[in-house]
Amino acid sequence: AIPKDSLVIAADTQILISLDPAVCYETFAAQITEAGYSGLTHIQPVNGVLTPVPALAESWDILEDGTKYVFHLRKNARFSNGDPVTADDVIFSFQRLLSIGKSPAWLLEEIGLTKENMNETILKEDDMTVVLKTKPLAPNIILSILGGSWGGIVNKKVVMANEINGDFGEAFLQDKSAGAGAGPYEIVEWKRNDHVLLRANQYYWGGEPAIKQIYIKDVPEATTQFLLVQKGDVDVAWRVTTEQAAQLRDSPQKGVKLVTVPSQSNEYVAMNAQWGPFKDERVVKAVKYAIDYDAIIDSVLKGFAVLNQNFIPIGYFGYIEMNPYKKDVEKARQLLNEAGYPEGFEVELLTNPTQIRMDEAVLIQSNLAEVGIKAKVTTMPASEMYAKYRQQGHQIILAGWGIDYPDPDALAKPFANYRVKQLAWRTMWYDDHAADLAEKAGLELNDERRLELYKELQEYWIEKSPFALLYQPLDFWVIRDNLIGFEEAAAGYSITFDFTKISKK
Amino acid sequence: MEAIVTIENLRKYFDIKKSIFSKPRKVKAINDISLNIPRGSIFSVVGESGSGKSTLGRLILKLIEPTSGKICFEGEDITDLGSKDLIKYRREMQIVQQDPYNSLHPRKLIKDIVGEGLKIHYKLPSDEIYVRIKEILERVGLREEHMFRYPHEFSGGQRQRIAMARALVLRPKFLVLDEPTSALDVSVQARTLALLKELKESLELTYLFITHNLAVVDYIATHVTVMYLGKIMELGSKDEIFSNPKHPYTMSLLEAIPSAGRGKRIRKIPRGEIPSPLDPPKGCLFHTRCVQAMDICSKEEPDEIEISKGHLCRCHLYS
Amino acid sequence: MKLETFIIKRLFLMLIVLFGVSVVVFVVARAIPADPVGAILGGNAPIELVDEMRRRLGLDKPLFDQFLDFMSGVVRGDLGVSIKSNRPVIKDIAEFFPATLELALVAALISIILGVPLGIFSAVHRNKLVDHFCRVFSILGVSMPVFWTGLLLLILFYYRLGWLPGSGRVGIFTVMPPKVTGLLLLDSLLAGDFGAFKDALSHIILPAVVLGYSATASIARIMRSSMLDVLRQDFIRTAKAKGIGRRLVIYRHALRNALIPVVTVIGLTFGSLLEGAVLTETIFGWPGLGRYIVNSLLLLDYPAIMGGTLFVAVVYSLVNLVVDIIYAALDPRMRV
Amino acid sequence: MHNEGSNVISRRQLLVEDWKHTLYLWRQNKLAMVGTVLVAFFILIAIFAPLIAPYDPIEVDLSRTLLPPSSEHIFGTDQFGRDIFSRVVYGARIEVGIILLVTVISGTIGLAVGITAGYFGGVIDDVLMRITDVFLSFPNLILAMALSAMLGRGVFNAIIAISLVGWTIIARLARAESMKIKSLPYIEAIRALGASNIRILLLHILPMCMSPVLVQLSLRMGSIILTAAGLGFLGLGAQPPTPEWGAIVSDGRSYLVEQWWISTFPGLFIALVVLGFNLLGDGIRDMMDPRIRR
Amino acid sequence: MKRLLDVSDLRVMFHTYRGTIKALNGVRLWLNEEERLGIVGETGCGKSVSALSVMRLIEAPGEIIDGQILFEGNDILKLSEEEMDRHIRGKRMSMIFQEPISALNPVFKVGFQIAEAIAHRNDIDIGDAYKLVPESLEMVGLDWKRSIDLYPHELSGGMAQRAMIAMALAIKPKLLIADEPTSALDVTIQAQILQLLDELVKIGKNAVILITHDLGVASEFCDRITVMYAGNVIEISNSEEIFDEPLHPYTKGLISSIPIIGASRELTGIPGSVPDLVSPPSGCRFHPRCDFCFDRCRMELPALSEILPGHFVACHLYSDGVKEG
Ligand SMILES: Nc1ncnc2c1ncn2[C@@H]1O[C@H](COP(=O)(O)OP(=O)(O)OP(=O)(O)O)[C@@H](O)[C@H]1O
Ligand SMILES: Nc1ncnc2c1ncn2[C@@H]1O[C@H](COP(=O)(O)OP(=O)(O)OP(=O)(O)O)[C@@H](O)[C@H]1O
Ligand SMILES: [Mg+2]
Ligand SMILES: [Mg+2]
Ligand code: NI
Repeated sequence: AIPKDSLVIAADTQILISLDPAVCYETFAAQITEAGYSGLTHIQPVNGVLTPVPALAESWDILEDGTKYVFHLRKNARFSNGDPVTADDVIFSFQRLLSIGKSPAWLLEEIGLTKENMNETILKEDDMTVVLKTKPLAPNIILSILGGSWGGIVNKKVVMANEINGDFGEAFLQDKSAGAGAGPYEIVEWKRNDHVLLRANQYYWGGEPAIKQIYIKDVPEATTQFLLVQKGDVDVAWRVTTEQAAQLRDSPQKGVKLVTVPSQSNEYVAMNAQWGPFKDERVVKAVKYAIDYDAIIDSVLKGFAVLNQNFIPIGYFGYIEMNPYKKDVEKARQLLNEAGYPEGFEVELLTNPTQIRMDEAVLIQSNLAEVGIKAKVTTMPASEMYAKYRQQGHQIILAGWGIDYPDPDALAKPFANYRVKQLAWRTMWYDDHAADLAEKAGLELNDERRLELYKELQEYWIEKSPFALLYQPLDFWVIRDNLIGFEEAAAGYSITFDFTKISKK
Repeated sequence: MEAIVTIENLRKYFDIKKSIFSKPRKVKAINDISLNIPRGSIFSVVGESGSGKSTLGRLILKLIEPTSGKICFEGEDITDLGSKDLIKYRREMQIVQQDPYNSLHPRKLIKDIVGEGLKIHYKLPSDEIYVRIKEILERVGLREEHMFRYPHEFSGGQRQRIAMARALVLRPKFLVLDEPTSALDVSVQARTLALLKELKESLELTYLFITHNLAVVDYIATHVTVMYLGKIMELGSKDEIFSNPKHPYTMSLLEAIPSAGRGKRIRKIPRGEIPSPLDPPKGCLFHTRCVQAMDICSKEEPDEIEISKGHLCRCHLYS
Repeated sequence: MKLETFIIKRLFLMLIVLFGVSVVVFVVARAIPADPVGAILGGNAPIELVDEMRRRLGLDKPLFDQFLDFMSGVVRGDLGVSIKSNRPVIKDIAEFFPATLELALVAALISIILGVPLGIFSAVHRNKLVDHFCRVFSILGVSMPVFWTGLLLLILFYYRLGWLPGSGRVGIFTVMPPKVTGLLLLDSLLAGDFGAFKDALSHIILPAVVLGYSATASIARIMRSSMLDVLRQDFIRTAKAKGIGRRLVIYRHALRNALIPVVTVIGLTFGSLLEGAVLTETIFGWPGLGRYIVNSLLLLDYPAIMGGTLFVAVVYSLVNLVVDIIYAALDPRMRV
Repeated sequence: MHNEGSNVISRRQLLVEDWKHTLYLWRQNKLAMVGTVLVAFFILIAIFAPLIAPYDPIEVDLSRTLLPPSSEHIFGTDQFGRDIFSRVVYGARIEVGIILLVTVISGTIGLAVGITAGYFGGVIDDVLMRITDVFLSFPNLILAMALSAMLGRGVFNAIIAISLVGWTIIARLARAESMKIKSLPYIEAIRALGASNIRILLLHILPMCMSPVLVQLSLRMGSIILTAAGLGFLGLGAQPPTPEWGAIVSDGRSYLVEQWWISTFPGLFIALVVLGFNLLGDGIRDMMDPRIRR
Repeated sequence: MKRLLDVSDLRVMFHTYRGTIKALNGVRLWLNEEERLGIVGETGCGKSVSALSVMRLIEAPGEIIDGQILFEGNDILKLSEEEMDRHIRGKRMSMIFQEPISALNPVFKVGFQIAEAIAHRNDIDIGDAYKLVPESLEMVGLDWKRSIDLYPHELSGGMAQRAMIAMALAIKPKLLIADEPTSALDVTIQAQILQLLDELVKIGKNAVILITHDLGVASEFCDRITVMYAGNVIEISNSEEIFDEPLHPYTKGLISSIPIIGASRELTGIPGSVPDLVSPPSGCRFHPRCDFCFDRCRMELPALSEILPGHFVACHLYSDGVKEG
């Protein structure tokens, strides 16, 4: 049996690349990294809205029209080896992130800190005070970005002592934190394709967590995870399939329970706006009317999703409920007729071979068939699919978007602003109006006006864009029923996961 | 008599590898052999297993490339001809192989086996081919209906006839017979030998007759060559060799023939085993087994000595 | 000695083959119309970042140069650095290979333990009911999709019966003795830690059975036919004429001869166990090389693909070299 | 001697004899019979799929999802309400396609490489066999994955990839066979008749290598279907909603505990067909054993 | 002289797809102690099957249908397999086969294979039996120090046959069966081996059955010769008489087929070929090839009867005693 102060999680750890906050970028890896490293701020659900709250920075001042941030560090903050957290560590951490320049680095660049200007923009006022000089962005953007896993502060002394060939300790921190992090846990070891082991940090500024040891066991196959948690060999099955979750929801079992929280990611269909029939907006709209959104939620996701056709997730600043589309074969056919495709056309539907996407593809395929569009499903590994997508080589793609930081800006830019060369650009929706609106909203410091701008953008977007947002998924876990606080810990999932909230009966 | 085939200083060395671990070594299967095969003769080659008889036959037909030496057919040097140039000689020289059970393609009808040569060499209408096959089969004592059967339906003797038909359908002048009867029962052997004799006369053939059975040689041959480990030990006309054998090896071969009906007797049999062709003895190749061996035999290799006209012998006893 | 020259020659041939493998894998991997950088950076990464990373990894260089870089690394024993993990590929392989090797060895053992007697049985009772049974039993092993049998067995032996653990190489709370060979069964025995040994053994049983059973048929089949072959040989009649009895004729005279071709098949099978482990590894959470290579391929992590493939090819060649040596040990005709 | 009858008759007799022999051997070999029946069954299903299948294999009907086996849906339905039985029946067509493709591709490449290497020997043999070794020592699944990625997605591309990997064994077999045959006297006799190498290779050696190769191919059918299924498990197989068996099994695995029918029936079908091919292949091999047949 | 072996009415069949091969059709053979019997005949006439039947080594698809094999007075067809192994095979009977190299197990050393036979014969373990191996090897003229550790493939044909002989004789059998022991060997080696075998059986006082297709070999080696044709024994006589005075037309034909050095005569052979034993000719199986065949031959199988003292023949020509012809 598993001891009371230990937590065993079964998860597919194949996606882990590095547990170094300067490198790690994927959701699951970020959760582990966040357990090992505290940042200046921390994201937490506050009244159901994910909000940046103080972490290593006890407080901050926003000066000079939102271009200067002064962070006051917590006095009692310590790394897991007992070293105090100082302004030097913070500066080092940010400069390190920029110097290493891996995937998350662009987020700091978003707020105006770059490798080139970092000596002028990241400054020490005193040992306990750090100053950042940023672009004039909405503070929520800046504070949210700093609260990501990449904002984790590392122990300069430890890291530099383990530097190899000027790598800023990248190799060293890849699979352990070893005293370099100030989070609630120390990352003890990551044995690839086997397990990750975390141990409580006795010096954690928020107080030592209840669970002393977290063992994340690599179980790549969902079915196996499900069996393990049912047998009680693990406390948490991190990623079971929707079918399994539904099975548990519909016929509860002793010993285990299902935890669901709204996820912060989007599942969408994007039509290449410069490809054949989709050049005509009516065709795009016809597709939007052809899709049976409810059926997807019901039969593919077994109800583990909520209808949201907007790019801003429920619970976010700027969200408005707006779900104008629902399956309407008549209307879709009419639109196609108007556009000159009464017989429909052939199109390739691209996606990657996860079970959910393939099932969605099958449904969408049959939906499209009803209005006369013959879709051929092509699945390819994500690596290939995204390569094709980035080359704008798709016709229709079925994919998802994970959110980087909890601010509407993190969605408006990719979905509406083709200039950032993100989704809008990939799917060749070169719409300047939408791009302008997205840019303007990002720079707006006043919340009310910001809200207005996003409203305008969303209304425009939902009408014009070649994206059909399918739903906002729910995340779910199967856990042993002696776990307490898992719901709270998971509440901000896909942005943040707080292991400290978990304990056991 | 004019020679139909002449070979000079012919050698054939094989590289052989016994197992995956061993270094390749050379087998001197044919080691410096010269002879003339007179037109119209039955030139027999005798010797024990591994002495190079088959290799000699295959060399003459250029089925394998000689290591060195010269082969002439009807006065023309064919040693260096490639397979294209050889085609026209293929019609003139043919072979009947040792093993009647493996010498016919098991999945082909007899008519295809026999007709293959015609198809290769002549562009003939199929009726014509049919007629020719039929003729030649009748010649060797088979019938038309046999054309539509597969080899496995025939007995050893019949197969050997099919093999002869295959060779003879091209009307060759020279035929290599590689132990044509050694796999057959005596009763069949007798009939086969008789057929060979008859065919030779009626088709004006010259045979190179390979065998290990001296009694058969006595019955059919006109000339005899005795080989041992790739060399000629003794050579001469049949009568000369049988009435006046010189080489101790020839004598022991003659001795070794069991004598049907002559009751029990004491025989002079060579001692020991045949040396491995991989490391043949120094000096005279036969000295290790020779009952009359002398000192010199183990040291020096004897030359060929002409005992009488056309009778050569390679033995120190006569130097 | 001759054995040495043989080995040297084989190693030389192996180099040629490995070079061929490198070329093929290089060409094939590059011909896949995807982009490793994009894959590793994820779907969100902006295109500039992707381009910048590609430049940094030297993936924008001409293909031939990249190949030369790779090969010169290989010659120095350096398989390059994984794009994904930014670690030397050789280090990754060293981490994952022992698990795969251990699994493949135990699976091979199981398939031999099952396959050889089944084959003998079949041959000895040719065309009897036992023969039919043995053959169908062994062929069923190759007939079922590994992931399907794997899950079924998992549900049965782990979930329903609870006899065997469900995932991983060892229990979470098992303390393993220090790493010597990386093979847990061996390491725990070396350390005399039977608790750990038992734990490791109970974990390996299911995956090894699933994997091993799938290889049983080929061994049983060749065992059967070679046994039938041998039983027809002249020397079997000699042995029978000696009056030594049926058991000795079969187990002393026939078996040893019949095993000779089986050894070759075991060698080939071992190769397929090494590489065929992917699915089993996935189902049983086995931290092995198969998953590593497949995952590298999905992410298009060129150095890892090349390194992993080359490594498997080396192991495969070495195994077959060993097999040939065993072959020679069994068959005196192969010595000399 | 008694050899009456015309050519025609004796030829027919001969064929009849041959058939009788084969039939006899086949009837002796119970498992081969079982194998034949299984394979024949499989092929019939494939041919008559539209007649046999009660429903459309790809049409989604969300009103009847996940129904357990019943008289209406004898194998039950899947998460989209598709009739599993119909999917399995139509899937047979895909598997037959797979098998034909693999046989043709890997058979042709394997035979061509094998007999050339075996017949000519020497440098040609060395070069060809090293190439074969390269493909042989390559992790097969990896190569298949890579090739199928290179060729583009889809079952058939995956199968082409598998065949491009799978010819090696055929090549080795054909090589061994042609090496054995080329040194037999009858080939030398044909050479003595003046036949060219090409003629010997195509007319005389190739037919003799065919049968062991066919046996091998029939034995490999199974592993090919399974490799395809494995690719499906890794997400590289058939494109949805193609009812490829391996893909159905793999998709159904998360229902294995509760809705066992989704992956169990196609899984059983895979097992039966693979078993059938193996038994048949073993049987053919036994029947063609020259020691038995002569 | 004591009767060692008496085979009567032996019938053996092989069940094949073509039908049942009636390989032996009531064979009668006998042998006294220390006697040498030759069995000759064309290929497929049942020589080996007779020998194997005596050793009880006929295996599926073959079957001994009927008959009696009295060995030292006991019918060995009534013994169980275990009893055969315990008392007869490798104890009182042994056998030498045609192809010596393939008759030895390629993966065991010669010494071991001989020791195994000795061990079984004397019910001792192989270690002890090894001590007796050198003696056996010396006996057949092999250098035991060298050859005891050789594998069969390292031997030449002659040496391997010597080793086989050593193995067969090491158990000091009452009955030695040699099935074409020399036909795979070279002519000079053949002669050596026959001479050796001759000496050894004289010393060992074994009874021998020598199977050969070579009448010459048989007549030199044996006291008595049995001629077989298509599963029947057709003539038995002592070895001089059979050449000088063959009775059966088949035997005559056989003799006239043998080329003899110096005897410049035409070889006539026997027309036709051996019958298919699935559907053998009715009556005398030789009748389709026989020049003297008459009606009765087609109807009735002639019985083996003693026409002259010690000279048995199965032919209707002699139903009324010996006629000249
Ligand atoms: N293709 C070959 N490769 C290697 N060695 C060969 C080859 N052919 C023949 N030899 C060797 O050459 C020697 C002579 O062989 P050859 O077949 O000519 O003998 P032979 O006199 O015909 O014997 P036999 O009576 O057994 O047919 C033998 O030692 C044999 O092993
Ligand atoms: N295992 C077997 N299966 C089928 N038929 C057999 C078998 N063994 C022998 N026969 C048949 O029995 C008959 C007698 O065979 P046997 O081996 O005794 O002949 P043989 O006189 O020894 O001939 P050879 O001189 O060729 O050795 C033959 O017709 C043969 O076809
Ligand atoms: Mg020869
Ligand atoms: Mg015999
Ligand atoms: Ni955080």
